This record gives sequence, structure tokens and C-alpha cells, in this order.
Amino acid sequence: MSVEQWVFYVLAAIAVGGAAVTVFARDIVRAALGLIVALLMTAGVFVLLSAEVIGLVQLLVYGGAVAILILFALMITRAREVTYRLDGPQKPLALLAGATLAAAIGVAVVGTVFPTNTDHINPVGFVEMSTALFQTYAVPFEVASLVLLVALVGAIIIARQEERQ
Amino acid sequence: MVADFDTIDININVGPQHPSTHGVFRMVLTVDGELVRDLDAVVGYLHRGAEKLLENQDYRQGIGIQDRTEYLAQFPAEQSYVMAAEKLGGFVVPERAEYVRVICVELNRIASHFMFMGAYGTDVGVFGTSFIYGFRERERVYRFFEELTGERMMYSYFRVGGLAWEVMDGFEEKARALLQELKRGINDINGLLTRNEIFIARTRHVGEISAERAIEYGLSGPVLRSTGVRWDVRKDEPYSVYDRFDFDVPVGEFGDCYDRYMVRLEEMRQAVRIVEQALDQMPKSGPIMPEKMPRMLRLPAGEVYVPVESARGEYGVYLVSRGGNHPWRCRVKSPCFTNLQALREMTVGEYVADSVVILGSIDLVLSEVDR
Amino acid sequence: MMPVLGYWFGIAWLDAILRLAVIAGVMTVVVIFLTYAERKVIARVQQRLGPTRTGPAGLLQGVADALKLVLKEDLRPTTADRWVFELAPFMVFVPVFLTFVAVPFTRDLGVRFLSLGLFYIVAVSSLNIVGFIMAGWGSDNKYALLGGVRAAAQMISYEVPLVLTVLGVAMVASSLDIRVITERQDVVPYIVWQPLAFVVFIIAGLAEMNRTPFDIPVAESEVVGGPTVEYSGIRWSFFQLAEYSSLFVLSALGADLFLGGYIWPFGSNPPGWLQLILILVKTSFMILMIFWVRATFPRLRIDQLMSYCWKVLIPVTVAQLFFNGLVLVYRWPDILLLVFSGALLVGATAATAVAVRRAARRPRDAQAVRDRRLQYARGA
Amino acid sequence: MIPLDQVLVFSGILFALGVYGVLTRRNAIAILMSVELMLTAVNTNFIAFGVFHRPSLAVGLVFAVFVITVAAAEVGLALAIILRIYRQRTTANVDEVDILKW
Repeated sequence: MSVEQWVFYVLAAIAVGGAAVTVFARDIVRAALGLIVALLMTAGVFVLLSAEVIGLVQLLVYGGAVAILILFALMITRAREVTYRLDGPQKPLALLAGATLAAAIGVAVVGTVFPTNTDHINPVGFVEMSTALFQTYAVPFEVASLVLLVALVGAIIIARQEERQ
Repeated sequence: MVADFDTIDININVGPQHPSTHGVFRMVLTVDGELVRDLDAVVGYLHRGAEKLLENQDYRQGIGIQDRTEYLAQFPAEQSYVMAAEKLGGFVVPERAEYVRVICVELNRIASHFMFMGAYGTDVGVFGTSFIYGFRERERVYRFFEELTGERMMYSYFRVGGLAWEVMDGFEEKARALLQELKRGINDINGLLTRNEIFIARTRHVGEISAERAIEYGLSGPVLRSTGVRWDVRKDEPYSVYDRFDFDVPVGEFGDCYDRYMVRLEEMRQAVRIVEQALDQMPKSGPIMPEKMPRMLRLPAGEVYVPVESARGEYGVYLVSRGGNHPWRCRVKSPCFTNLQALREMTVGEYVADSVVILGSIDLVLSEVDR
Repeated sequence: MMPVLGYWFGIAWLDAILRLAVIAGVMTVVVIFLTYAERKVIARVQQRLGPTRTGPAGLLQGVADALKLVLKEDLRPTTADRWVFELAPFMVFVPVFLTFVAVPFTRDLGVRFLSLGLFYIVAVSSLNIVGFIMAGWGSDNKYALLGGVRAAAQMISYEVPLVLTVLGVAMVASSLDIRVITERQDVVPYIVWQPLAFVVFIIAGLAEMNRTPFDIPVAESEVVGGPTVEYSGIRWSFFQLAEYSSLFVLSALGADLFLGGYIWPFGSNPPGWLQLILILVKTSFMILMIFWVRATFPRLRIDQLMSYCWKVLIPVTVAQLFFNGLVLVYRWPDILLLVFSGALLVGATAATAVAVRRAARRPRDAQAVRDRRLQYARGA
Repeated sequence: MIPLDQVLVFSGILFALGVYGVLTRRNAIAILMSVELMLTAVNTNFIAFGVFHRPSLAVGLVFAVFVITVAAAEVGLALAIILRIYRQRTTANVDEVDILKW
């Protein structure tokens, strides 16, 4: 096995561990910290897959986003003062559903024969990707930025409604 | 329809061990995020029963206790005490002694204000520079006092009736040289802080209090004058020889932290003016104690209250004598204690960061608050 | 920091580990002497001597302090969230460590030269926010929590202008490779074309590093050190290490991006030793400036900090970016870059100063302001 | 080199964990976190297919960028909504927020 493969296994294992913490932890702050571990390690996987730009975007976006998530979590659950139940009674069923889904995906992946040769990465060049993003898909990109803007404005309006009343 | 946004107000204990409480003072802040909702000032950590001690010391020994009560502006405290005793005993202080007292008191005021400037800068967030500047200038004054009295802080230099001993040789020249240095020091502090935008933004309109409320609280000193009330014991109820000097009483406009700073800064300049005039007018020779002073001081029965303008406001000593060589009762009206009352009103509704700035702007001396 | 000579020993992982070890060593030494330098510089500003006792002219003071910190007891509050508390210093330190990797010091001296280096540094350096929040939350201390929340608000906000300024430079250089950006400055450094970007870069950088006048999260006189208040010994020294390393990285980056790095003013290919001297001089200049600011400026308040970021820095940097785009796309003469950027800089500075002074002169009803604030906080 | 199917299994596990989280959590913010996990898993898939396809498809990466954009917008909006609900109902528990009109 190549070094890259080992690195991938380590990253993937940590990412899955972090994800597990996210969904199993009883403390919401720890869940958020688990989430950031999972996201960072996934960013590492992106870099391994030669998609450095996406990996870096992932770092940039989620570093701040998760920090904000934690803040909100603190604000809303009063995690230290009040013992807060994060999970509902549907836990066993959810576990079943999750496990089934994982199994199904696993089976599907192993069973599928991909139409192209899939044991080699073909790096997408930075220029190539930029061309795709800003020329071929310029309109969706603009729309996406518009979505962000609208979401931002909407979020502000929703969160600040009191002031007008 | 909208329910209360039910967040928990956190109580934050600022002090008694905190870098910005200027001594062992404690304030319990109830904060909502960064906003102060309530403030509970807790005093008494430095209570030593100074007033009770005064009752058990004779009049001369009491002077030393006054030094320790107000350890940043010792001379005004001494002055208030000895003036009370003089008033009870009917002593007439020689003119030369009065001038030396005024010089000491005003230099002491400058030293105290320098201390304030330094600590205040640190409260607002300057990394030590204002502190060092302030202490450098204060050190000059202290060195001068050391030469004059033999002590750096606890002078015990004033006596009922006059002064303990004659001033050192070259008093006048040394004082004038000191004044030149202090003027430079004032300009240093002025250049460092006064026109700094961040300093303005941090202190302007912060901790405002109106003139009416200030008078209702009985505030005095720079805190009162910053609200625009032109009231200064030296001007309005002149004692000692203050009526012979030409000086201004600076007042502020809004009663905020910036005004309190500016009033103190201007007061330092005025103090320099007073000292210069005093040095000019001072008799070059003459007695420093009245002719006939008894060896053991026994004051007639009676009671008397003598306020002076200390660096922090009206510092008054209330003496009750039943005859004998020590006061029967002695109470100190300390300016900080009264000024501290307004802290809550000034702070509630401001940000957490402002609370230390406001506290600093009151210029606390905890030993004087707690006594 | 070493010449890039391909893989050492030809073994990738060994090479990586060696490089990391070298960075760790270099960073420690740099930090030790930066703390010494800061104490000396600030002492000079304050007209005192600073450390003089340990070693010649106090040079070993930093080493002594480091030793002391290592030997100190590592305390943890009993009520602290154990793992969050213990991992927080690393979460603060590691991103800074990672940014160090991508900064070129001379043409051949650097750990790794990435074609996306600038983007990499910006992305990675944003991660230590999480470390500060972890420290603030994990300590179970109200000062720490307050500081952690402040750190989050501040660092997330100031990341935006920081990114926008380096983006301006990247636009002018039309590259994200820091070496390429530096080498485009062989005649004119980018501080000339983008003065606004340079100033905002330093301001936002100060805020990202929690240094005066933006040391609100760790304000000594308010929250007594903020997130770091419960830390001692080696864990505390990790925060210190992170702060001074990021100071160094940011200064080196600023020198590379704005001051012509190892190239300007000696044409496109000065000899290696000259490159090293150039970059060190420029980095020192940046560091000195930051120390100077620290010695003389008061601290902003959190609301002023935020409104300064969102009302001043972000609009002007976006405007600059917009003008850059116009100039570059329509191939207007380069001097217009300077004109626009300079005009924005002067305008923003003057507007801010005037606004502060005008607000200072205008009376207001203090009690009403405070009541309104309290009411708003109650959500009513 | 990393085989494609291993990457897919990895993303599948992440996705399944996210699904589990969404189903089991009651706290709105915790649900949001699980959704983020799922989005990342999807992203991994996009990128993996993008780079393993021969000739490589920039589309996969472009899609990943869009997913991240949408995720960011979603976090912002969702947090605003959660905050709003919390202000009115003093809870972030989705089981208790079951009245659509009042």
C-alpha cells in the first residue's frame, strides 16, 4: 500500500470518529467539536483526492461556521447549567435506519462496476476548475452567490425582527 | 406575543483579586452577554478601623494615621486633620508654614493625578506606557517629598500649628526645577492619550452622570466637576491661603469618563500654577510654628468639621473633643466612598469593558473608602 | 526553513517529519527571541531598559522564561471539561504552525512552496478560532467564556477584511503563489499600488492575532487573559507560542505581499544572502510596527471593534477590490490602482477620525442610551 | 493511490452517521450538525467521481463548491430560524415546536 493510502485510512478513521462523536455525544459542544474534526479530516481527504481548492474552501468555511454553531449551541442549550437531552426516543429505530443505509451503500459500492478505470486520480487543474466555475458555469455561480446574499439578508431580518416591534 | 428572550444573566466577580480594581475592591457584575445589567459594589476588604485608631492616639500621632488613610494624596489628608485641630485649639498658623503646606498639597495632587493617569491608561488598555509615564513623574514628586520630609509616602510632616521642621536648603529652586519636569510629564501624558481616537471612543459618553444626580449623590472632586458643576472647596470655601492664588477650576461638559480625565489633566496644570504663585509669594524666612505651642497638645471641648479639596474630592475630618490630648471622636468624610455610590448608576447599561474604565475614572483609593 | 531540494533521503514521510521538526525548532527559537524583542522595544518606548540580567543584554531572558514555563505545574480546574481544556492549546497552535509551512522567506528558503499558498494560509489560519472557543468553554471560567465568545466574534469578523486585502494583492499579481506575487514586485512593491490593502492587512492581522488595540478577547484589565486565564505552564506557553508565531508569520507574509519580500529594491535576482537580509529587515519592520502599536494604543471595545470592521474595513476593501477589477479588466494604467486605493485610504481614515470626534462633541442622553441597550438585550 | 470504492465507502459511512443524527437528535442545532455531515459526505462523493472519472470532470468540483455555498447559506438561515424559535418558545427542541400556526 502506498503512503497516500495509509494517510487516507488515518484521515478517514479520524473523520468517522469525529462524525461519531457528533451524532453520539451527549454534550452539544463536544458534538460540535467532533463535527469540526470530521470536517477538517474530510478536507484532508479532498486534498488527497487532489482537490486542494475544495479542501481549503472547506477549512475556510467550516472553521468559522462551526465556531458560530458552538456559540449558538452554548446560547441555546445552556449546556453547563441545564442537563439537556439531545436525543429523542426514536434512537433505536434511527440506529437501525442508519446501519441499514450504511450497509446498503456499502453493498452498492462494492457491487457496482464503474464504467471507467477507477484506480487512478486525474487531478483537475486549478485553471481547469476555475474555467469551469467562472466561465462554463458562470450563471449558476452567480446564482449561488445570490443565494448566499439572500440567505444572509434573510438571516439578519429573521434574527432581528424584535427591533421593529 | 414575544416572550422574554430567556438567557441567563451571568454573575461575574470582579475582584477582590483583579488587575483593574485598584486595590481590594469587589464588584459583582450581572452581565447579559457584554452588557452590565446590575452592579453590586462590595467594600470593606481594607477596613482597619482608622477612625477608631484616631481616637486612641494623641493629635500628633493621628497625623500618621491620616497618611495611611489616604495613601495617594497624603498631604491633603494631613492638612484636613491638622486644620481641624487648629480650628478647635484656635491656633494661628504662620504664613510661611501655610505656603509650604499649599505647595506640598498641590504637588501631592499632581502626583496623585499622575498615578490616576497611569492606571487609567492601563484600564483603557494601553500596555503599560501610560503607567510608566505616570509613575515616572510621580516618582519625581516623591523624591522631592523624600528630601523634604524624609519619607516617600507616610510623611507626617504637617503639625498642628505648622510644620514639623524647616524645609530643606534650596527648597524653592528644587521645587521650580521639579515643576518644569512635571510640565513636561503632563505634556507627555497629554500627547499619549488626550487626542487618541481610540481613547476618545472608549471614554467619551461612557459612564455619564448628570449634574443633578451627581449633586444628589453628594459627589465631589473631579467626578462632580466633570458634570459641569463648578464646585471646589479651595475656591468656594477658601481655607489656608488659597484665596491669594489665581487659578481656575476646570469643569467638564458631559460628566463622562473623558471629562473626568480632562478635568484631572487640567487640574494638574492649575496645580502647577498654584505652586508657582506660592513659591513667588512665600516669605523667604520666618517661623513655621506658632510662638507658644504647648508641648502636650490638649484641645478644648467642642466639635469641628474641616473639609479640604483632596485629589479625589472633598476630604473632611470631623473632630469631637472633650478636652484632653486625643480626640473623643473622629470621623473622616472620604470623597471616594461617596463617589463610589454613583458607580452603579454610571455602569448599569454599559458594556463589561466599560465597567473597569468607569471604576478607574472614579480614581479609587480603597484604604480611604474602607478606612 | 530549508532549501527545497526535493525529498530528503527520497522518503516522503521521513522528509515530512523532518521538515515539521525543523519548523518546530525554528518557531520556538523565533518566539523566544520575539518575546525578548518585544519586551526590549516596549521598554524603550516606555523609557526603561527591559530585561538586562539574563545573558548578555538580557538576551537569554526568553530562554529562561521558556524553561520556567516548562517546569511549571500544569494545572487544570477540577470542573473543566477535560479533553476540551487540554486540547485547546494545540488547536490554537497547530493552525499557526501550519501557516508557517507556506511562507517563502527567500526564493529557495521555505518549507513548502504551494501554488495556492496565499489561499492556504488564509484558510488554515482561520482555524484557531475554534481553539480559543474550546479554551474559553473548557475552562469553566466566566472570564474565559467571555473571552472565548469575544474571540469568536472578533476573529470571524476580521477574517473577512483580511481575506479581501490579500485578494486585492492576488488580483494585481494575478497569482495565489506567494513566490510569484513577491517576484512581481521587483520594481514597485505592492504597498505602492495597494496602500489601503496594506493598512487594512495590518489592522485585520492585529485583530486576528488578538493584539493591541484589538486584544479584547485576552484583555488583561477586563477579562484577565480571557481564554488563557486558567492555563499554566506548558499549555499556557502554547498560546504564547501561537501568538508570537502568528506575529512572525503575518509579518513575513506582509513583507512578501506588500513590501517586495526578498526582491525589492535590488531587481529581480539578488544573491541569496541579500534576499535573506531583505526579508529579515522587512519582517522586522513589520514586527517593530506592531510592537510600537502595542506600546501606545488603548484597547477598543467589542461593539466599536465590530462596527469598525463591518462599517469601515469591509466596505472600503470591497470598494478597492471593485476598482482593482475595473483597472485590471479594462487595462487602465496601473497608477489608477494607487489613486483609487490611496483615495479610499485617506477618505476612510479621515471619515473615521471625523466621526469619532463629532460623536465625542455631540451630547446624548446617557440614561436613555443605557435603557435602550438593556431593553434590547432583553429582546423586548 | 486510493481506490474509488474506499472513498465511496468512507462517504457512505459519514452519510449514514449523518442520517442517524438527523433522525435521533431533538435539538435543532444538533440536527443542523448532522445535516452538515451529510452534506460533506455528498461533497466527498462529488469530488471522488469528479477526479476518478477519465477524463477528469471539473463539474464534480464545481458542484462541490455549490454544495459548500448552499451549506453556508443553510447554516446562516437555520441558525437565524432557530434563534427566532428559541426567542419565542424558549426551546430549541424540535419536538416541542410542533404548532405551525398561532
